[in-house]
Amino acid sequence: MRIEIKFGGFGGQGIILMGNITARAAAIYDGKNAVFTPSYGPEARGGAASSNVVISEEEIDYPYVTNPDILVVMSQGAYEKFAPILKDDGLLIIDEDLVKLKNGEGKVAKIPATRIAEELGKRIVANIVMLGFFTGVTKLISYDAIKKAVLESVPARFRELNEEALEKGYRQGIEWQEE
Amino acid sequence: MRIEIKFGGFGGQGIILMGNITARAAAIYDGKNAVFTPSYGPEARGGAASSNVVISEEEIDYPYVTNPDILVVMSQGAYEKFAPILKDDGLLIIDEDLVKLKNGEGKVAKIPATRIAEELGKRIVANIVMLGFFTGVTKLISYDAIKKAVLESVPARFRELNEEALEKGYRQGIEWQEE
Amino acid sequence: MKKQIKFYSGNIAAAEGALVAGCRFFAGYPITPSSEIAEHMALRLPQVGGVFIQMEDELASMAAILGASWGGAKSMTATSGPGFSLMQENIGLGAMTETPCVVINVQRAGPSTGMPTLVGQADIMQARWGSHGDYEIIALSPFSPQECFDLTIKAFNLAEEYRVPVIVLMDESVGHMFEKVVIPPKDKIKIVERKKPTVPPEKYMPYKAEDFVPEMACAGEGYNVHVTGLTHDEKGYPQATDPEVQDRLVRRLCDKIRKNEKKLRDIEEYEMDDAEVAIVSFGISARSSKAAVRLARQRGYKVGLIRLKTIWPFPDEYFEKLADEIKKFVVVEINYGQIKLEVERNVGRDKTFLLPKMGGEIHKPDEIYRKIKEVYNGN
Amino acid sequence: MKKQIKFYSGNIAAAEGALVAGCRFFAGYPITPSSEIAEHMALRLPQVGGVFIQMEDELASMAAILGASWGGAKSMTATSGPGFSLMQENIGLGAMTETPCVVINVQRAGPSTGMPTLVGQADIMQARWGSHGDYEIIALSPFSPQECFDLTIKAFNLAEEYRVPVIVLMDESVGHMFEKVVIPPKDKIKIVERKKPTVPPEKYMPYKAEDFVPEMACAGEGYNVHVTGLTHDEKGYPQATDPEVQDRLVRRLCDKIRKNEKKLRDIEEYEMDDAEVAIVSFGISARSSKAAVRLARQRGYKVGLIRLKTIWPFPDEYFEKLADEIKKFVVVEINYGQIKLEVERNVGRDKTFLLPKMGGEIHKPDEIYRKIKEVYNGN
Amino acid sequence: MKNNNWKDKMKYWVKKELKPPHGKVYIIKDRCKGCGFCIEFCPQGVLQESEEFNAKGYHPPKLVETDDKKCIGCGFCSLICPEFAIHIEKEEEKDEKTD
Amino acid sequence: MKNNNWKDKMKYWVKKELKPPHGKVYIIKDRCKGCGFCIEFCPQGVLQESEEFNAKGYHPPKLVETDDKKCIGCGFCSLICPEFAIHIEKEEEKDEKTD
Amino acid sequence: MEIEAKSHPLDRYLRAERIPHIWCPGCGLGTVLNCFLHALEETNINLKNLAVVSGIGCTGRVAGYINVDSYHTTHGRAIPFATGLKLANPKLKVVVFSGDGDLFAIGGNHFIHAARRNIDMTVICVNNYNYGMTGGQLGPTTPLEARTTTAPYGNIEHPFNLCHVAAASGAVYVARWTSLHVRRLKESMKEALNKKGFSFVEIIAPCPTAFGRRNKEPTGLETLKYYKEHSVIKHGIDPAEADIEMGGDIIVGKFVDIEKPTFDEAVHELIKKARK
Amino acid sequence: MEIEAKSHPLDRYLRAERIPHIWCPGCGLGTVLNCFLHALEETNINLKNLAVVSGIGCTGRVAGYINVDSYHTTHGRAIPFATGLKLANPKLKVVVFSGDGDLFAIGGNHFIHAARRNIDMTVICVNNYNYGMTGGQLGPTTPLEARTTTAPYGNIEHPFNLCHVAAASGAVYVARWTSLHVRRLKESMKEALNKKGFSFVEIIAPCPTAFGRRNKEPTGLETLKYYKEHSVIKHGIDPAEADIEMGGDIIVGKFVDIEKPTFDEAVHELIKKARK
Ligand SMILES: Cc1ncc(C[n+]2csc(CCOP(=O)(O)OP(=O)(O)O)c2C)c(N)n1
Ligand SMILES: Cc1ncc(C[n+]2csc(CCOP(=O)(O)OP(=O)(O)O)c2C)c(N)n1
Ligand code: SF4
Ligand code: SF4
Ligand code: SF4
Ligand code: SF4
Ligand code: SF4
Ligand code: SF4
Ligand SMILES: [Mg+2]
Ligand SMILES: [Mg+2]
Repeated sequence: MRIEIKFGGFGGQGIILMGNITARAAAIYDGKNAVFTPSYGPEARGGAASSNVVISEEEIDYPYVTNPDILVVMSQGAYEKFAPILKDDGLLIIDEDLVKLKNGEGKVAKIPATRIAEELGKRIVANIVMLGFFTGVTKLISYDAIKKAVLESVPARFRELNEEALEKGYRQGIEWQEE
Repeated sequence: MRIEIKFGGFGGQGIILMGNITARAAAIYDGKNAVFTPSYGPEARGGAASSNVVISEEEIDYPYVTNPDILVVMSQGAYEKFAPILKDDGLLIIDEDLVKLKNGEGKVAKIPATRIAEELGKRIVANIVMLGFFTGVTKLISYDAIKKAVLESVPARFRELNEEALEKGYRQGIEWQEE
Repeated sequence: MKKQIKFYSGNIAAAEGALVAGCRFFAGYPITPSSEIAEHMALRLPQVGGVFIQMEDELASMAAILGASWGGAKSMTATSGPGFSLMQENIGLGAMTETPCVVINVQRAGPSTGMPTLVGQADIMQARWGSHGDYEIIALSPFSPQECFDLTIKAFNLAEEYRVPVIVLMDESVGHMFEKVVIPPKDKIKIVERKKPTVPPEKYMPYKAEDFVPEMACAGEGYNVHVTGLTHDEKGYPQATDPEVQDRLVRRLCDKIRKNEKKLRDIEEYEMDDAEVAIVSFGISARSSKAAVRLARQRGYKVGLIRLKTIWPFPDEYFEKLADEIKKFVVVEINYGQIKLEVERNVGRDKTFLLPKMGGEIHKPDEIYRKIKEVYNGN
Repeated sequence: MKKQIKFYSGNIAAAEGALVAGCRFFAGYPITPSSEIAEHMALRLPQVGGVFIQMEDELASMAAILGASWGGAKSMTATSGPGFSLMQENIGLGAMTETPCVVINVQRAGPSTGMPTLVGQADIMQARWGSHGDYEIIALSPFSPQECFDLTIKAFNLAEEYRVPVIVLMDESVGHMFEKVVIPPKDKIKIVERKKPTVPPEKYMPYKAEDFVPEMACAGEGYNVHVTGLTHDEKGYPQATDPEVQDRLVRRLCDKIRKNEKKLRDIEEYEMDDAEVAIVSFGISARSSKAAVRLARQRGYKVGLIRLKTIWPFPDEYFEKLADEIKKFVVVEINYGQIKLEVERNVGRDKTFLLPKMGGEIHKPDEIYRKIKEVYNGN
Repeated sequence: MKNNNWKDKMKYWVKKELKPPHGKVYIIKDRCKGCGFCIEFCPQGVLQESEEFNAKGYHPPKLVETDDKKCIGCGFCSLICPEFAIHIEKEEEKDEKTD
Repeated sequence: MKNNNWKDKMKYWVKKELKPPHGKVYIIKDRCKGCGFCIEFCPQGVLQESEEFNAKGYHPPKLVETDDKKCIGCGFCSLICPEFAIHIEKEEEKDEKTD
Repeated sequence: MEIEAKSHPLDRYLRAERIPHIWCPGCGLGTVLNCFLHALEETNINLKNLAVVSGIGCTGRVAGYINVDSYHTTHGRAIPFATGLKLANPKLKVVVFSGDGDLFAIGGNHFIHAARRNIDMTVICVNNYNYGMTGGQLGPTTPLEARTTTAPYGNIEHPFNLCHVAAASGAVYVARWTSLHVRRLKESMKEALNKKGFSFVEIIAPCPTAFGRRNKEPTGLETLKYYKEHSVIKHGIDPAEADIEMGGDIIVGKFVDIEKPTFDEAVHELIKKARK
Repeated sequence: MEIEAKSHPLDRYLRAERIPHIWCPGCGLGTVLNCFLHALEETNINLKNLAVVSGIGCTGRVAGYINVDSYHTTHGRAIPFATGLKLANPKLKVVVFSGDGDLFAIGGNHFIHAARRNIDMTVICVNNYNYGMTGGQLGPTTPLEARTTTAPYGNIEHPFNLCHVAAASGAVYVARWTSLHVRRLKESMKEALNKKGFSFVEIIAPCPTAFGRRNKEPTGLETLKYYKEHSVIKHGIDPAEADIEMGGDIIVGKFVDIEKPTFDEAVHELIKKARK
């Protein structure tokens, strides 16, 4: 089955990296087919950022995300921009401190990813916390795979921190699942 | 009838101007159709020069000279290069001091144009002497027409000299004709 | 005022035509065999109050004539193959920003430096496709000094009417050949001026077009126009991430030429009334072709000549219709088959024959006549 | 050594392909959406002993890779539309002097600056006709990061084999998309090296070719070669006023590609066995097209896909033959009809349908499917 | 008209003043991108980052004290702000909003 | 070999000589385009225009006197000739044609 | 208390509907534009006759924000475009506003030739040491050893000293400031605008997003602090002595201010003669 | 008696079958080529490793006459072509031989950038004040007031001072001679050939056909006489002071001779580092 995932937030949050890691984990370590496409504005200046991942057991022809099955947002702007294209029965994942839900959504999973990251001492690993959460919640990707993909994306000296961030997020994801 | 004329010599003799004047005289002052095409080498550096004129009462389609009816040459090089393409019954006009004929030619008209020009005090009007001669010999163009065309091509202060040169040549041409 | 008769080369005639059309700015860079145009403009423009500037290269020349056009002047440049290649990016900018201007390409034999002083006709496709992206230009091809004069005037008129770069595709032979040129009295020459906005600045939409072509406000006229090579909306502002804006813009840019093909069509038909075989040609090649048709007619061949004066937009419809009447088409051109591809597209490959020349010389009427015979007799 | 699996964008994959093919010189100028290629080469080339240089513009980049090729290196540049326009003159020099090199054009939406970060496929015709004069190049079009890797290697091989600039016509979508890329073991990858002269310098004729492609002696090898963009004889010397030399040279330059079309042909046929309607597409558009074919097949339409991997030389003969079997051709491309013109030339206008996009987005499979239905049902 | 007044004022600032003047600080909060230039380089240290977020998620500047007499109206903040988010009115002039 | 000899000679000329040397003048007549550079700038006035025409129609230079001892073999003519039409051999060296 | 405002006195010089601009937080470009608009305020230029021409780049977007006739051309070609504009319409005041890459990499030739000809225009170059728009590649002004996306091992190319090149090419007015020197910059811009002939103002400005963050100045503020510590004003020195090095002082000031006949004057003189 | 000869000792450096060359009687190009070949004679460069690159123009034809690997490229692009050649094959000695128009009009940008980067090559520019090949148009070095086919009323553009531009761009060796200074020119060429980095030699030379005859020097000889009277040797002066004016003195000499790391060295250094 073809699964479409969209990540959204603003520049500096590492949104592009989230898409890249997710798709790489699926493709390289889980042996599925996966395509990642970053979203480019007129120029790569600050502002809104988003990235797209398609995962499938079959060949992926059309590579873009048009109606995401899963929408992961880390800013109010991204939420407002992309929520309308989320599939009717799609899953919304948000950083609960950064996004205020507007109208009755369907399935929603929340985590204070940025706050958790700050607690870990590095605000910039919020995206990794979120990736862990996403993995736990959706089970789309094996934990092993995402972990490998995360670790090879970060400089050696930040490996431990990132692993912790990922795990924290992942555990909350599992919990959410079990709820 | 279509008449093809080729002028040949070396750079600095005013060969290009001869073609231009001849064709202009025919076209503007004699009311015929005429095309003039200069001949360009790989670059416009010294060396051989030639120019081509086609005159006709009818429309002229193909503008180049391939088999001249009349060949006017002012250098040995030009003579050797172009004599082979002169029509079988074509007319050859030469500066007799500068061109040594090789094998039995057909119709030939000779004039010591450069010597005459030197006698007039300006070697560079040799081409105009030759044009006068050409006019007298061939009667292709009216004297009036060639005179107008010559005079509008030269700076005011050289008008008289050029008129004299033209006339000298022309008279010899008429004489040649009468012989 | 009455008509004058001059003895001009094609290059001089084109320059004089430009002056008559109202050209008051020329920026160029010398290149054989077009340099006489620049030289003549350097002499003549100041006499009529215009500006001549020799730029540092052809990129600059092309950019400068676009600037001058927005400064309110009718502007032009002239070049040959290598320079034409260098102009392509800014021809694209001209098409995108809808800047009226005229580019003369006196074609020599290529590719690359090739034969600088000798004839070629191999920049035909480049004139249409040389810049990146989808766009359309107009290209005209004169076959005599007289037509160099006439079609250069027409080029300026079309540039203003359609707000598009117009290419005059001359060739070395036509450019360097001298012939009689009749200059009609001024009042007999049609001159087109660009459409100016009729609304006040607040209401003006620089890229909104009723009938394909928007009105044009130049610098200093108080309209505070923004002009960009980015995809832009009707206000002229960049909208470089909106595919709908792109769709509307690019379609209009192309369609303003494509949909007006019939109006832009300019074809001379010679002995076509009962023709079974048609020669298709243009520029200097059409002169040889005409001579060949005369020859062939004398010998009883039902042959005619279709001479393209407007090369782009290509008259697809015209050829499509003709395909029913004419048995065979022989394309005579000084290249390895360019217009031939266009003809083929319209009349079919089996009906299309090519008599190419790689450049450096023009066809002799004889060669064409032989080809006619061969094609006519069906082998 | 065994195969590796990487997760690369098309741009990175192309750069890695170049390195595997033996590219040891890259000169470029940044431009979206191709810059990652330059950036990756800047990082990687020094690691394999190659030279990266960022030049002052695209004119310089193109000239530099020609120079490097004569210096003995396999060389490459990468750009997008505006830069590609600027390279045209020196692509012509490359064709004329038969200099092996690779130019990647990651197409964005044009014309002019257009939409710098978004997809287009409108430089197809430019790739063939962008420089003045008659010449031929080879152009390949990958539709996935894997193919960016594979076809870049192939591009280098063809450049060396045919001594011609080879264009890799990517598009922004393929360039920026990340996907699995399999890097085969080294010994499984075919690498072609240029043919070197086998005779001593006195006997060497640098532009004499037995079989279309002459042997190539580079600088410092003792052959004292003269290389010129002027029309030249077999010795390599300028003969810029001899139409016969021109004829021989230009015919060979063109025919070495044209006459090898069949060898150069590279087409993927998908579901074509019993197809009545064929989609013709390439690059990213072919991915949407493939999805559409799947959709249509599920609903019983006998539709197939012809995906062009080699775009130039165009497979005329292939289409001409197919025209007897296939009822209708639908060309799906992100431009206003370019490959469509080529298809039309071969199969006829009545059989050719176009589903264009002006750029900034790719076709949705749905749209294509609707077009298939429409064409299939005959309106 | 208003704008012209403002223009005159600008010219006025350029002149050297004898007694320390005062300035009134205007801020267009939603334009601010939080670069901190105005805060860092105000010669009087008049400005500081506010806690509030603007629509873009940045903290626009605010006055350090509610008493804004410390601002000498030098206009530096107004000149350096990359976002046209801050401007000044001289106190001596009669109070007049610029918008 | 011959060429190498010639090369050695060139190097030798560059050195300052103590006693005035002599030079032998070689002219390739048909290469000359009659620019007159060698004639005008020969420090010894050794050369003059000949009356004869060469194949191209120019007058190549010749020595002023049949006695060519006036030439000091300075090599200036050989360096300035645009046509590679003139070159020099030093007299002291054993006479050896260069072609 | 600060007063909340909705608009800015300079808004009338801006295409206000296009604000906020695209530039990053901490980018120097907004400051430079701000100074330019202030300079316009304070000169007597009739805005109707002002035309701004830009090439492509972050700086190149300036043309799109100023509410006058403005032209956003192709990369590197702002100057020849502006040359045509000015020569076709001599009453225009023409300002070229563009980046170091646009004006001195791809556009370098046009710059030196326009300076040579002394075309009457003002060229304002924002030098942020790199190509901001395309994501931070090496540029002709990138200091030695600096890191960029295309110089991952550190830059090995000697950079241009733009003011020196301008002076050697023939510019009649040459000045350099940083984007911290807002007052002097504004004054310099006024001088340049009032100067007849080819005037050139270089502004060293932060590009935190593409350059700063790879070179230990991740915010514009840090870069401005660097300017504060390292700028040295030296009016009138030979610009040859104002090279810029990583970690070194930045010499700023007005280096050239001379008189020379302009091309524009000469050409209109010539026309007068030819028409007689 | 003069001795009639059939060949010339330098013939082995020439593609002798292509002599006579295309240049006009009295043209300075033959002299410059002659000096260059003499310079080659006197240096120890292995001809196998010498490559000569030209652009388009009369001067550009030089590449076609020297019997080494030689490249006649497109107009203006000799320098970037040579850059690729040199970087791909570091053992080559690369010489660019071209005209003032080719190197400084259309090719100006490449010149200043190669000088800036200090690419290891020798650039020899024959400055004949105009475009000879295309028939005598204005060039970037045409003196003010001179007449050319595109300046029929006299030139109004300030010319470049090529040596000044070269120095400002970063060249490590800069010298100027006329084609009359054959000995000094030859020595200068030798110095330039032996110099590591971007070296530049400008030669003022007559073009009687296209320039001289429109400017009262209808023969090369007359131009050479002018040089004789008006050349002033000033080694080591600031090239800024060596402007050229119609009818004025021509300042010649060696102006710059400095040391600076070359791009080539740096890039191969970098490769070594990266490979570790
Ligand atoms: C012909 C061409 N080549 C390359 C580009 C891509 N490009 C756009 S802006 C730019 C560089 C901008 O640098 P700079 O002028 O310094 O401006 P900045 O963004 O730093 O202000 C480049 C290379 C282009 N648009 N056109
Ligand atoms: C792109 C391009 N533009 C123009 C030309 C025409 N062209 C050939 S040589 C030349 C100028 C030569 O001048 P210069 O370099 O000074 O050489 P010279 O002939 O004076 O030695 C020009 C403009 C060309 N070949 N290519
Ligand atoms: S005007 Fe001057 S003192 Fe007042 S806040 Fe601004 S910078 Fe500070
Ligand atoms: S300078 Fe402007 S953008 Fe920066 S913090 Fe102050 S108000 Fe905000
Ligand atoms: S070598 Fe010297 S002295 Fe002898 S002829 Fe030549 S220039 Fe005169
Ligand atoms: S310098 Fe050479 S070409 Fe000139 S006159 Fe002397 S021998 Fe003849
Ligand atoms: S990338 Fe750099 S120059 Fe461009 S807007 Fe951002 S900070 Fe400014
Ligand atoms: S035109 Fe001038 S530069 Fe060219 S060969 Fe003749 S004299 Fe020399
Ligand atoms: Mg920059
Ligand atoms: Mg020159």
